[in-house]
Amino acid sequence: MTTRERQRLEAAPQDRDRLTRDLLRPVLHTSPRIYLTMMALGAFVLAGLVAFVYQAYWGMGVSGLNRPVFWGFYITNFVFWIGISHAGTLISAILRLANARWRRPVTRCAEAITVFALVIGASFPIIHLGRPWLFFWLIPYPSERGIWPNFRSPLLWDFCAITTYLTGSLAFLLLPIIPDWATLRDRAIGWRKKLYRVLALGWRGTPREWHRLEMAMRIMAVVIIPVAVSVHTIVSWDFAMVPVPMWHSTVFGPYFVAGAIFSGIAALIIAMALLRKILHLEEYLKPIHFDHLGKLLLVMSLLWVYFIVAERLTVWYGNATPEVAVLLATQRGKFLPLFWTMVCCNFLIPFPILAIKRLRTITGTVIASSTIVVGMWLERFLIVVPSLEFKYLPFSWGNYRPSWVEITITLATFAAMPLLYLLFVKFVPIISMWELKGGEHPEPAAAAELAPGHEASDPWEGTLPSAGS
Amino acid sequence: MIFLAALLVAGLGVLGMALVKADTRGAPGSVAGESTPAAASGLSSGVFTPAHRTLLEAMEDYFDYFPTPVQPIAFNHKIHIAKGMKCLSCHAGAALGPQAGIPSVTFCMACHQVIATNNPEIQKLASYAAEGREVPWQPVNWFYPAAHVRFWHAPHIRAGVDCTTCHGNVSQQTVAVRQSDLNMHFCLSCHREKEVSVDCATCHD
Amino acid sequence: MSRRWGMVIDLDRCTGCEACVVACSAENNIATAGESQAAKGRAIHWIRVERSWEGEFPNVRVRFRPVPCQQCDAAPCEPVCPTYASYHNAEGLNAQVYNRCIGTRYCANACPYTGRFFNWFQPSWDKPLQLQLNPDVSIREAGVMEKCTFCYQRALVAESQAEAEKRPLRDGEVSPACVQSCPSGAMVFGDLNDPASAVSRLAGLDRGVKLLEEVGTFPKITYLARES
Amino acid sequence: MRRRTFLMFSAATAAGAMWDVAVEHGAPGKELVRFIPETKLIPGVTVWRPSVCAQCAAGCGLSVRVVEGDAEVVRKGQSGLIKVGLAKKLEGNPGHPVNRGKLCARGQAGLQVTYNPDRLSHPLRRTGPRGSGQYAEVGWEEALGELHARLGPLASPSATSSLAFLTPPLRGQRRALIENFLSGFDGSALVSFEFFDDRVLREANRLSFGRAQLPTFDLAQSNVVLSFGADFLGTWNSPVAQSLSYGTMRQGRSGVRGKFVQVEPRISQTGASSDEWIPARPGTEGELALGIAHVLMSEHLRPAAAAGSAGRWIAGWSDGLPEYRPEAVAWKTSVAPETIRGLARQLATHSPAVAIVGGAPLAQTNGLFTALAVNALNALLGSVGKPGGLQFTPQLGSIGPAAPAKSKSNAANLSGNIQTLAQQIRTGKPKPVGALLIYQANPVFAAPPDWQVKEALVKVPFIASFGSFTDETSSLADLILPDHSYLESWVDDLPESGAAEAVLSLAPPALEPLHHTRATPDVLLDLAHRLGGPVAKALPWKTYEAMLQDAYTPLRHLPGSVSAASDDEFWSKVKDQGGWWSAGPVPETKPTAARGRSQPVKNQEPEFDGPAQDFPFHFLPFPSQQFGDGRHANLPWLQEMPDLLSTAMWGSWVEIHPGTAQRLGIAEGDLVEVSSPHGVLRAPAVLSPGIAPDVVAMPVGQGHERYGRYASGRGANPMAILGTKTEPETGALAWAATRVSVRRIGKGELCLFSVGPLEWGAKQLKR
Amino acid sequence: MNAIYGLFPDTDSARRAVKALGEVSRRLRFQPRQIVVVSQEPLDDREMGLPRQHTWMPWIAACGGIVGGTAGYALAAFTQRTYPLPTGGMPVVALWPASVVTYEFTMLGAILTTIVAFLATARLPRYGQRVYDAAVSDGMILVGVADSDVNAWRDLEETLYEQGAERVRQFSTA
Repeated sequence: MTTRERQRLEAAPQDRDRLTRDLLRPVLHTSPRIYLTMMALGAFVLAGLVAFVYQAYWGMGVSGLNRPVFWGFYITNFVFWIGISHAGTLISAILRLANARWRRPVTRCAEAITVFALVIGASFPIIHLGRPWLFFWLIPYPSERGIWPNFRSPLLWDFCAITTYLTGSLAFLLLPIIPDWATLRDRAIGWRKKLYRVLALGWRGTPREWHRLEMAMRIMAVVIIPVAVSVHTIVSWDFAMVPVPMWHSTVFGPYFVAGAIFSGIAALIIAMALLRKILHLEEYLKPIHFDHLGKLLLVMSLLWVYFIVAERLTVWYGNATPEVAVLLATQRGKFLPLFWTMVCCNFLIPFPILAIKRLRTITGTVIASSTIVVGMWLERFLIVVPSLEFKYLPFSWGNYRPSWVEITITLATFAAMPLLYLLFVKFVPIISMWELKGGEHPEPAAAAELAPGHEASDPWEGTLPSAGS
Repeated sequence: MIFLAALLVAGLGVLGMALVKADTRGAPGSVAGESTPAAASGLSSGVFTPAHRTLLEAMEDYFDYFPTPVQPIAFNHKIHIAKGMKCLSCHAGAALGPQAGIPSVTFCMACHQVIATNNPEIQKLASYAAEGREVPWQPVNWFYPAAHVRFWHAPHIRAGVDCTTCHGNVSQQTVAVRQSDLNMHFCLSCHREKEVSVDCATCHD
Repeated sequence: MSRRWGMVIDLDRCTGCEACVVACSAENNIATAGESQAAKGRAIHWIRVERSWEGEFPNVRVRFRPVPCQQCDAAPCEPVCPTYASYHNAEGLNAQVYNRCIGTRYCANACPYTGRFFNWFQPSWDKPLQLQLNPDVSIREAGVMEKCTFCYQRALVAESQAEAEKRPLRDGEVSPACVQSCPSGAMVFGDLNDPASAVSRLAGLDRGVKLLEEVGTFPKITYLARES
Repeated sequence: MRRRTFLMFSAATAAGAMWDVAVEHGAPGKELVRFIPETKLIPGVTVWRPSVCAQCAAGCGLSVRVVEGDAEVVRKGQSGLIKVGLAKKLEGNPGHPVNRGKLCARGQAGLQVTYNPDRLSHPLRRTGPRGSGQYAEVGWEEALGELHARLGPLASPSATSSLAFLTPPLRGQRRALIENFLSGFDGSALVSFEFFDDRVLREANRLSFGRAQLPTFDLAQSNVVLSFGADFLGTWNSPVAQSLSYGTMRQGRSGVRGKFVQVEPRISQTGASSDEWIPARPGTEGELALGIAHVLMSEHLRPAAAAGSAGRWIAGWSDGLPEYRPEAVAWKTSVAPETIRGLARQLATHSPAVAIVGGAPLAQTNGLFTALAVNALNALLGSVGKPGGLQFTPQLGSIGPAAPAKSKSNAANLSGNIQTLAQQIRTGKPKPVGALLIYQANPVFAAPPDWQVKEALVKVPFIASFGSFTDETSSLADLILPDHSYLESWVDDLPESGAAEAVLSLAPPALEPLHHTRATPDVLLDLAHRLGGPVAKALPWKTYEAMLQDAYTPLRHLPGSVSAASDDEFWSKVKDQGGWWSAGPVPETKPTAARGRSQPVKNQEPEFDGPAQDFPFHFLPFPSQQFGDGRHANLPWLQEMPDLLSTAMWGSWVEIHPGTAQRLGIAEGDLVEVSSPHGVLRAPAVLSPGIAPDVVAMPVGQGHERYGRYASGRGANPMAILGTKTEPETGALAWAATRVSVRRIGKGELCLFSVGPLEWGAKQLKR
Repeated sequence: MNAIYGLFPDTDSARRAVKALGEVSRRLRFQPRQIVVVSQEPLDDREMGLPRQHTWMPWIAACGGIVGGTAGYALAAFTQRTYPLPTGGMPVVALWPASVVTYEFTMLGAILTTIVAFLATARLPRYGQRVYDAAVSDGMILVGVADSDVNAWRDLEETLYEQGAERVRQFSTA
């Protein structure tokens, strides 16, 4: 306990209450607007479900897929959403390990994105199955036939990796919520009280519980980072493991991971901006958060450019006919508009916004993030589709145009994300209350940071509502 | 608020479109010749698991359930075998080809013109023959089409596999019933024991 | 030693008549897709005759090659299947077990020859066209991949026949429908493990090339190059 | 672990969602009645039965794979299931000398003729106006009664109007039967119609070689093959036999690989296999042949006399063809003189060499000249009747019943073509046509519009059709008496070419009839019996089988593929073998002596229909790889078989040279309008590098108005814009002599199997 | 179970209370480990004067990882051996592809054991009644003594109020 903290706690007990009140307000009170939004989003999601049932009923032919473009929107969405899922866990884990204290209001936001994006993303391989009701054949389970899934298939790696990542992310999200649920248990009434009583698992807040929780979180943070890296690497290997022009590439692993973090941060910024606006959390999600994340985004944007150059330059010089066919089709051929839109969205537009400090405002970063989300979706599309359209034998080249089914399902997932998020916000305080309250004990190294001489440069500065405001 | 209303309208619009699109049957299932819906052929319909005729059948298949057939005539295997007939006397195809086959009503009538003509079951048989109709025997052992099983009797008979191995001791049965779960485990365990092909493509294709 | 089925296609003999294409459809119960589906690239032809133009008028040449599944020894389609629906059997075939297939279509992407086909809808035949269906070949339902099997059912029938007659299988006794029908005799089928078989002899000719050899799939189909 | 213990929950959820489709199964009451099978097969075991392919005129032997299966049939007015032998696959009869176990795509698709969903299953009587397609089912007795009532008056000696029988060119006993049938009708006409007939070539062969017959090519031993427009590997003559020997020519002999040069303005499927493609100007192929002959003679590679009688018909032959110096020929044909010289030298030095002519070059106004020129070239090369050259399949001579000696009135019987029939219907001379019987021919679809075939046919008081399908012609019929399919019938054929020995293709029905149809020969025999009088006398047989047996058992005494001690044994062996083929000399039909012409043929410039300034392009309809002349357009396998060169499916297209297309602003897939002086059609464009810039080509076969669900209303019919120019000496339609103009209409729909670039090595990727 | 506790508004008073309770423990005949501290946010054990917490969780997680990895490899390898299907001419059990599955299962093992270890060592979930006051969620710090002699409660209450407790409550289960 430092003097400063003590002063804060002693000087403004009413602020502590206010913080809890502020953060619990979205959970305990819901305006009609929120219901309206949920209904709107729900309509999209329902449309997606209708489309999926329709597709399962009639066959994959209702999509725009064909030979040779056997993968299209669905796998694009799969890669995109799995990429988005790298927002949270990875960011918050790194920041947690690095003990960057400004992360505290951001972590849960980000982790929730991870879990929901992962659930949405993982549903796409099933949506895209020719016989989706048999998806469980991917799972190794004993059967009288004595047959097993093929552990050599990257799809099974996907299954293992996503299962692991989802388990880890859920734990990473849910464990720190337990104390907050305990708080809610004490505040809520009626059925919610019963619900939170169950969810809080009987949490009290003894030193033992706090210690174990922190230890668990520290271990999880160590474990989740390599898992997250492996997840998107394995997603990239879905492509890189097969001899398809421009897919069969060693750069795909890091390329996908970088892209995933890139799009993940962008999604996080958008989510934060929306939460800030909708839930009136202006005092908790401050410009400095957007500034920090904006800097990270800038780094990732540069990394993305680095990878796309690395990928395309080697193909250009390699000059293997099938690969060059894909390269030219994307850059000069039928995919030209999409390709250059992608470059604009991922680099040409966000780079100046993020690089110039004056533009790196909340609005600025949100604009940059929006273009990046679009750009990264296009990037996934341009990885999946052109390579399939232009495979080795030119006689069998093809065309792909999505049908209403794929578009509806895609829209549905883009609606499902905010819908799930809204529901989540209605059950869980989106900013970790106990963490924000600053009770976390500084590590010895971090303690120095908090010495009086460091106060001015403390990134934590200004992230709490100050007493007078 | 306007934005929200617009979002709601858009969402409902997409939902409506999906419902309307999903309701226009026929178009996607239509295959050869644009005017012919899939349902026109006896082989297909737009069912959930199209390999099965109905969803019920799909579920029965999934849970290894084979309904016990009701035979039009209570054919008594026991009596026939007791009289010295062999399986192949009637199911001659088993030794020659893929299917064992069920003899035609004319085959039955070759004997039953004179034998046991008072038996009400035999009278049923005679009336089928008189009408020029085949007895609508119901299959007892079969594979669902979704299993994509290619089973040939003849190689098994040649290899000396006894009929009872799969069909049970029919000599003690009256109306034949399914004796074993003729599932992949059943086939494989025997194939493994006899060290014959366990290659998938031998039976599935 | 087990058999290793292989094929030789002599491009100098091939006339592009596409008898193989119809023979394959007839033998293997391949449903017609109809115009609108065919226009979307969903027509199924387990064997196709690729053509390419060379040169400018009037010095124009046409080349074609029939392309069925190449039945690769190191087939990219096999390891990627999560359910082993696509696998390699002892006779060297890339077999497809339809009832094990869940329709990821991963194998189809992995195949550099685009030799795999998907059932986008439930196949159907206008009555009474279903009477033509080959009872030895199953009908693939919607959501399942399918591909050339080298007419394995014919090999099984022939093997069963030979076994019943207690004699070894003769070279040339087994042939897929495409090979059987080929009017100009451009296709030869047989056991590559039998050095005396016609297919082994022809596969060893100097004219022999493999399609997309650089991909490293080790196809079991050898093309004999056209000599002009 | 048992599967049924697994995931019960998810299945239950799915069941809830889809409950409406679940119905009780295995309920006996809902199943169709099963009839007692009429034949016995071992279930699941294949039986191979011989048959004869009727898909084109080649007469290949078939081997039909028959396996027991359930068919839905009607017996005694009740529909039910019956176990019958079902055809599962058509393969070539391995013993048959024409196709030796092989079969082309169209032949294999013949399975879908039998099982076609649009096949007529009952006799039909017209209920609506003519051509409306409104019919009602009638019983066979009623239908035959009506036919009898209609034909009876015509059979009487005092009949004032005549009977016409419209068929495709027929051979064997079917022809004999119909001729004998018609002999009982005064002034009756057997009109045979086929769009791609080879009348010109037969006439030329009659003149040159004394054989009015299509030749057989011994390509297997040829070293150089020069083909003038003949699609001999695709659709012309006996394509399977020719492909067989072509394969041997290329790679079947050790150390020798035959060379193949194709002369045609558009690369056909055959041209695609050639080593060299020579796009000579349409109608100048004969001059090119004579140019080559000139070089052969002038360079003393061959003596002029070597051509023998074939050279006699070419003006200036004995003088060494001075008008046909390569330079002069080059100017006309646009083939370089060096090419002509080179070809001549190759032909001369690499003997045996053979020249083939067929198809479009003969469908010009100078077709006969072209055919005679190529015949003379062949003769000059010494390739007639020699190994590696051109031969004639021996034709079985006087077997079967000859038509009864023609009575006085019968002398007026017409054996005509469709134009004369139309003329006769219109003018009523020499006798009005009182009734028309149609058997398989479809001139309404295939004849050029100016012949006014449909307009004429509707004037006939009574039309009966024996076709299995309603097509453009048979839909005019008042009565339809559907035939069995050829797999369900007794079939016989005497192939005109494709084998070195005399061949009789013959087979009993391979299948039991699926529908309530009757074999047309049996119907005619029945009808003859009912009509009585001379008709009955000319056709004393009860069944067609008996007629065939009577006709063909005498072959037992000839050296052939069947040795038998008795007629019955012979007959059963022939049936098992799917025919009979000679193993030695047979008494042939007397070679028709060259008569009716004494003057050599001068070179005539080809004439084209339509002025060149308004219609700048030669229009080349070509028999399509899928549908031949269009009769197979109702077979879905063929509709979905990609065209080799364009990869188009399920439609027709117009082939244009890319340069021409660019000039006209036409892109691939654009809808273009092709206009001739006789009509206009629209079809999507295919840019093909293998076509001369001044030629547009179009496949024949699509554009049916009424031909079942797969063909109707699909694509465009190029015949609908053809002019009526004919080859003057034979009267054959010069179907390649129409000129057209082309313009772009807009975007079109084209169903292509390959949308990739035309060249495999292409790096040009812009779309 | 019964207890007496005080609610403290800040950590300082709570710490003083813990210290004071420690001092009076012998006199009032209860063990120092009976002292209960409940807070809405983590407190530093040392500053609070509580015994230093120690846990084997990282090692348990590591063991879990090893077990998971072994299981993963076993699953990939042994299950393929039981029904060997040669694909693409490659070995039935190959190292590289198996390594991916092994890796993922290692991580899954570590994650699952961490979760289990956390719940086990933090003794969660436990829904039975324990010393707690809803005021904790308002930021109060609860310091009390569980299962102490009821006779000492008056003294304890005094001690707690002395150290600055806002309120002192008694807690007992029926």
